[in-house]
Amino acid sequence: MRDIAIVAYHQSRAVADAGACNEVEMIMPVLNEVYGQVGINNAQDVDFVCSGSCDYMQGAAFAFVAGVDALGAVPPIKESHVEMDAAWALYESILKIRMGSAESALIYGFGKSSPGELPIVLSQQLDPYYLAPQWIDTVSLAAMQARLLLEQGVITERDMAAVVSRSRRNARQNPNAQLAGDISVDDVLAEETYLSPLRRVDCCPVSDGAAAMIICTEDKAREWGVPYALIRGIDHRIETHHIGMRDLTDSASTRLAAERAGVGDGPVDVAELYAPFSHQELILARALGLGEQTDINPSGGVLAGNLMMASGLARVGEVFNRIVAGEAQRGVAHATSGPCLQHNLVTVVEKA
Amino acid sequence: MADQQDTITGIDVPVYLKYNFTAGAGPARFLSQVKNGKLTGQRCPRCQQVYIPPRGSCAACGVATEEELVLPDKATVQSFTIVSIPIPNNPIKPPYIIANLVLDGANISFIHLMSECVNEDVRIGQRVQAVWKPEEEWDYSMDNIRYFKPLDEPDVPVAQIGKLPVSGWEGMSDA
Amino acid sequence: MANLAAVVGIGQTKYTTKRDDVSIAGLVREAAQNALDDAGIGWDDIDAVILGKAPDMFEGVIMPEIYLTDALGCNGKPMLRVHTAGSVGGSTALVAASHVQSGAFNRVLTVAFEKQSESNAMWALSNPQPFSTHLNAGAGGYFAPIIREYMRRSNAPDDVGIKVAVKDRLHGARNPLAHLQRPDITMEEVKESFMLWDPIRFLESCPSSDGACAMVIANEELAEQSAKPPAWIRGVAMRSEPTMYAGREEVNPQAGKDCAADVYAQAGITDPRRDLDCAEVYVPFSWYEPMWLENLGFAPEGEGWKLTMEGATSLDEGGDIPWNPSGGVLSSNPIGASGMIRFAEAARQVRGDAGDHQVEGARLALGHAYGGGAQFFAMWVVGADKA
Amino acid sequence: MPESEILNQAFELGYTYTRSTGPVVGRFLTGLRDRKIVGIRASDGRVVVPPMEYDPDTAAELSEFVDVSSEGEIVSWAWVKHPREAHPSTEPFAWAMIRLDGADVPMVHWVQAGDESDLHTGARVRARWADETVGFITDIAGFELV
Repeated sequence: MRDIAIVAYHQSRAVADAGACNEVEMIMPVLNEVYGQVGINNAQDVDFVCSGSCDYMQGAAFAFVAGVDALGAVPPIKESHVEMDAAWALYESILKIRMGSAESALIYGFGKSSPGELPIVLSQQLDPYYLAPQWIDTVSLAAMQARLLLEQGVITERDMAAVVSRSRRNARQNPNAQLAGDISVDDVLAEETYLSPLRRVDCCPVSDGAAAMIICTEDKAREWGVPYALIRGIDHRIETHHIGMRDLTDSASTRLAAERAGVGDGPVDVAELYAPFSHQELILARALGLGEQTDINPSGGVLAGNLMMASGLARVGEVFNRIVAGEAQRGVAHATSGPCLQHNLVTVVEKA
Repeated sequence: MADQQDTITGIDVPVYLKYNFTAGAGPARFLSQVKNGKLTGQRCPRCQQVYIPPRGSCAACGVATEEELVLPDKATVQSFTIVSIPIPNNPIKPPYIIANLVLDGANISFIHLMSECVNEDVRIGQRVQAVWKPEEEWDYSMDNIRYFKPLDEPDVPVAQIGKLPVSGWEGMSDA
Repeated sequence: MANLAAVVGIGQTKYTTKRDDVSIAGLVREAAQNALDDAGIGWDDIDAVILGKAPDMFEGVIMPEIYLTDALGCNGKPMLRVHTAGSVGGSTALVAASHVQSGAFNRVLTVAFEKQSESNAMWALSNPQPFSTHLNAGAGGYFAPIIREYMRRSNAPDDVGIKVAVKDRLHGARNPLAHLQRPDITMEEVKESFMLWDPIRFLESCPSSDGACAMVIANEELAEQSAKPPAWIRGVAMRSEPTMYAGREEVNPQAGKDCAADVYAQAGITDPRRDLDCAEVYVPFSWYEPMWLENLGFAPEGEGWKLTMEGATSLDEGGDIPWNPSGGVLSSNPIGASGMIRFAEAARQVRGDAGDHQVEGARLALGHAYGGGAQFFAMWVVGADKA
Repeated sequence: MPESEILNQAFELGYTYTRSTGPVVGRFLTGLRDRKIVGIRASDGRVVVPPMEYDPDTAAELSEFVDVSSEGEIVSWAWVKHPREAHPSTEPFAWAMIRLDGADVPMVHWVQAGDESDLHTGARVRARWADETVGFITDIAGFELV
């Protein structure tokens, strides 16, 4: 299988409310950045474009159609869209390159979630007969998952607090982060619970923003003459939708995807995990088999800023950034979808 | 009690979500002007085409449209349909005419109502002008224009639709 | 360069106004199970599932793959959800094909569906947005002015749309799965039907249907072993352009022309009318047949309607290039599935498995889907032969 | 170019969906209307509540219904200090995973309790039926501590 090179990545700053900025206005500056990184003009200069978004973030059908307005798609381009996080748009784009119908691809994801009440909006992705009509928000589901882990002794509240503390600390070095600062484990533990057993700081913020990436064949990357990293493996798996049928203290689908993506084939220097709740990072680190030698979420992860529909792609982008900066040789990026980590995608990125 | 024994085969599920929409920067500048009764188009810096209502970018070029120009409220019918069914949540009574209209000086059409006309006489290339609501009812919306009505001007040849200058069709005929 | 792939199983539901006997899961499951049965395989034989549907607002279930995991036997497998507006059924098939053509998977299941009776498509497509004029009278309201412009340009007689409406319903009457069963339909009846969005009459419009369509796509080795003849995927293409931009050609969109040229080049087609045996083309309003005949290169610009009027696209009139032998979107329209139905029906033709609507001796067929304001296109060419 | 105003407008995206249930969901909801809770037996023998239509492991269609108790124990829970508008209770309450007696798999519903300290994993709860049951998941007007 052909290796795929990542040659460019950019994301907007994660903000709680992008204000007077619609989807196309959110996407264009991010695209311009990645065009600039490889020295191209617009989407005409890549062979394929794929995006990820969700209509319900902003409450209007066909959100992705606005995205096309950002591309300069005249003359027409080869373009597709997943109603998922853009990490899956990356997945689709990789298949396109591997089948030989494209040498390069632009991937972007965007979401303006601030107009809605995101945890309630996302309740409508649950079973439409049994759960969605109860309006069970995603934070509450995650809280029940956290309690299982705590009460079964898999993790402690101190472990969760340590995740939060590290995320905020790491985020100080991340200009795109929404939440950054010094908060000690004890500070975290001193905070009152919000949705017990979760504290507010255990939960990711809701952010507006977009992220974009350009990938291509290794030949094309050399032609463009830009630094690049290689995608050595990518796999995703989904689990049963019945929450009660899942072992919520583990992530079987992440474990399987990691195995298929070849996470264990070498040391992992850096990992960016899409863990919207602190305890989920602990589940994921275990499922991915990450140990002490791995720097987890050096960007601060999504606890520091969560670009809905782009955070999964952003994880890959963050790993890419570490590798081209020479800070890591090999990294793992993870993306998730659905309640309590139901669907997970794992990407292995290596130094070229 | 007969009902009680029936098996449930269907349910009504209300799914109502509340959003607080914020207009984008380009559209917001346009809407602020419409509130004052001014139709402000935005020009693409690359292809020079004028968009109204602007949506944030020139969709053809993928670049922001920042230069603004005030357009008259005269337009040309690019095409239209006579609709005989109601629009959900809209009080307009059918039949009504929804026309694709291009304002003078603009290069793209938008849809709006046409009225004060004989439906059978409406045609591609026809000249129309906005009929505004009373000023005190103006808001951040193209609905400030109640509808467009026919103008007593010669039709615009199809090849010229969407290419008229701000000075309009008569201005062009004079020239 | 791409690996060979073929359709080895097809399953559909009977299209109808409301499938009130199944859940959403039950609907997609039925098509998927039918496709597995047709392929002679079981759930364990599927490596990944690719799901497509139009906006989530139709059913009010956000990212429904999350809920449909178990209905499609996906626990522990990859599952991807495609959404490209009305073209989604076609795009989904293409994304599914790429799973195999890339060599990443041996055999995948792809499913597209819409359970439109759960809501009202007109509501979902015309939902008022703040600060916008709320004049969207559904898809018909959008396409009617474009059709009017086509009529002006081509000088086509007024009854071309009526003829297509009759022809596709007569085709649909040969297809037991078609929603509308109107073997007795007449030109007069269509002409007299209610003018919804002038010039579109009620009977010149597609119905609103519940339904799902599924296909199993396999690699060369597995396809060669399949019990029933495979439909080899000979070309795949998609194109997009913005919905609205200054100077956009709406009647004969460039994206459609480019997409067709791309897919024909891959399949070695130089004259589509001659080289193809039939086509399943997304025609939700009758006038889109002559418009797409031109856009897809079956007729010179301005002359598509002549093929229609000559009966060239009619199975019943022994036309040389039948369009929509299944009855098309005019006979069945579960929106999110409609594109995939076109792709699947093209495959049924070249497998020689289309029953009463079989085009005799069909060896090469086009599947076509479009979406949005006719700015998203997806097409494939399938053949009875590998090359 | 002038600065853009911030123009906000609230809107509601809403529809009352008409869902057909199919036999499995319909059976469960019919049970609720009759103030009974029914599960289904999965391929591995476990009793699943609410009943799934398809088995997660074998993908088989499931059809063996099993009556379960409307009483059970809390497997996990989350205390909602500040209920949201859409939530079923205006007072603080808990979402919970509840394993009903006779079932092997917990279902998610809500539990009414005066205070967070009243609840604990393993606590016994029973369904509180709505005054009028119509065949909807909210026919269980939450669970209460036994």
